[in-house]
Amino acid sequence: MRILYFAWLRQKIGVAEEEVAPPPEIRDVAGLREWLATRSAGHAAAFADAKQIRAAVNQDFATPDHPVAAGDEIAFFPPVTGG
Amino acid sequence: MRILYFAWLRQKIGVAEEEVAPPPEIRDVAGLREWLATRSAGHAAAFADAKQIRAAVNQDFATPDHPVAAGDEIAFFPPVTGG
Amino acid sequence: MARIQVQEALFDMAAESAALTAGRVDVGGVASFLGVCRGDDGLAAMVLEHYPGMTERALGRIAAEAEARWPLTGCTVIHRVGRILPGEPIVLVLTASAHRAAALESCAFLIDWLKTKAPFWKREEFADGDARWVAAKHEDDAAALRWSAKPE
Amino acid sequence: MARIQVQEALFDMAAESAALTAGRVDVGGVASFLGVCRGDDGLAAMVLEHYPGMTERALGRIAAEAEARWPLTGCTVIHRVGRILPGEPIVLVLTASAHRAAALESCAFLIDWLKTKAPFWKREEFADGDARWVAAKHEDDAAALRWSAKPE
Repeated sequence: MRILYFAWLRQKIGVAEEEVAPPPEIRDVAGLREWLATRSAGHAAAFADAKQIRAAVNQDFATPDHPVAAGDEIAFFPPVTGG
Repeated sequence: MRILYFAWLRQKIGVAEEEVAPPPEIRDVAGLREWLATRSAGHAAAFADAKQIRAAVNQDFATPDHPVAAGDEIAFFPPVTGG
Repeated sequence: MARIQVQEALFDMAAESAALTAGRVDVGGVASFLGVCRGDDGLAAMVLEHYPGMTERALGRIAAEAEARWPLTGCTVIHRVGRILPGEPIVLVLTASAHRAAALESCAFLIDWLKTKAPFWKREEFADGDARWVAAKHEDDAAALRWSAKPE
Repeated sequence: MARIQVQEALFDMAAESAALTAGRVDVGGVASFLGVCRGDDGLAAMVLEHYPGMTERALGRIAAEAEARWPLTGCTVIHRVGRILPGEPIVLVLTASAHRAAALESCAFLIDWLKTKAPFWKREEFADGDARWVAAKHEDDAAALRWSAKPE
């Protein structure tokens, strides 16, 4: 499972992407986010306020209950600010 | 009093402008329009349908009851179609 | 103060847009509308007549109304007259503001009002030699009326 | 099919607009919105980050939604990324249609949706060395929500 981070999540975590293999009980975006938060102090800081975090699964915006599976590309980022 | 005609009014009347001196009882745009209509067959044809005619007095749109006076520049034309 | 131009010549949209942002850093958005001559029904050319003097005055008033209703940093209206071929531009409206909503709304307002409140008349010339004056559209009056109340 | 570009380079607004009318006579209006970097509070530069791959996909979907809602003859969205200076353009949206209302409304729709549905993030860098990520605006969400129902 490929995880991408953007904007201040990337800065707090210190990497733009990482390969992870979460345990099988991690089945959705919210579960993955909570599991990732335990990986380092940087991860914990980045994921501290879930309300400020959006996600995409395979390059489509995804809600917290969206399923995740091995092979997916999953991105976490703040609310978008383009335009 | 300087009278200007535009678009199909100009074509029907055959001139783009003329100097006129209407009698003193002609006091507003509607009266002037009716008086001008008597000047020639072309004028009569141009002014036949009052609903299709708009006017300006001294380069501002004017309603039929707008006063007119010697020295004014008065224009008659169809509804505008710019843009 | 808006820039108002009535001219036969083509205009340079990019230069007009750039002029609204040149040398300043308070512009957040520039909205524009370019009206183009369609070639419906075998149209060969559109001939635009106007009322010199009143046209500039009317366009200036419409632009001043936009500037009173929205916080604009700049506003440009260029309307061509004379003979215009299908595919050629007829009118350009540009509005600049710190915020996009003001630019977008005032641009729509300007083109709607211009269609019903500026003394231009279009004559269509067709390939077969026919010609006719374009009739005013009820939908244009309706579009202009949308703006009769002040925006929220 | 809309033209979607994500690039660091500046773009040529007049060429993009001309491309929507070139060789055709069915376009009656081209609406555009140019988003420009403001220099508020001593801003030195805006740095735009995006999600390569998803960005183009998201912009393509937003443009397809506009094309489904309005009868457009063309649609172009160009969004810059990287370092952008005050006064420089950030984004260009162009829509072309036979009728002006479709062009104007779809242009406003595209910029509103783009602000809330495309993966871009802005970081502001200030002259004094400070830097901060721009927070999403509630007013942008409200603007995007305006379009959640189909237009009449």
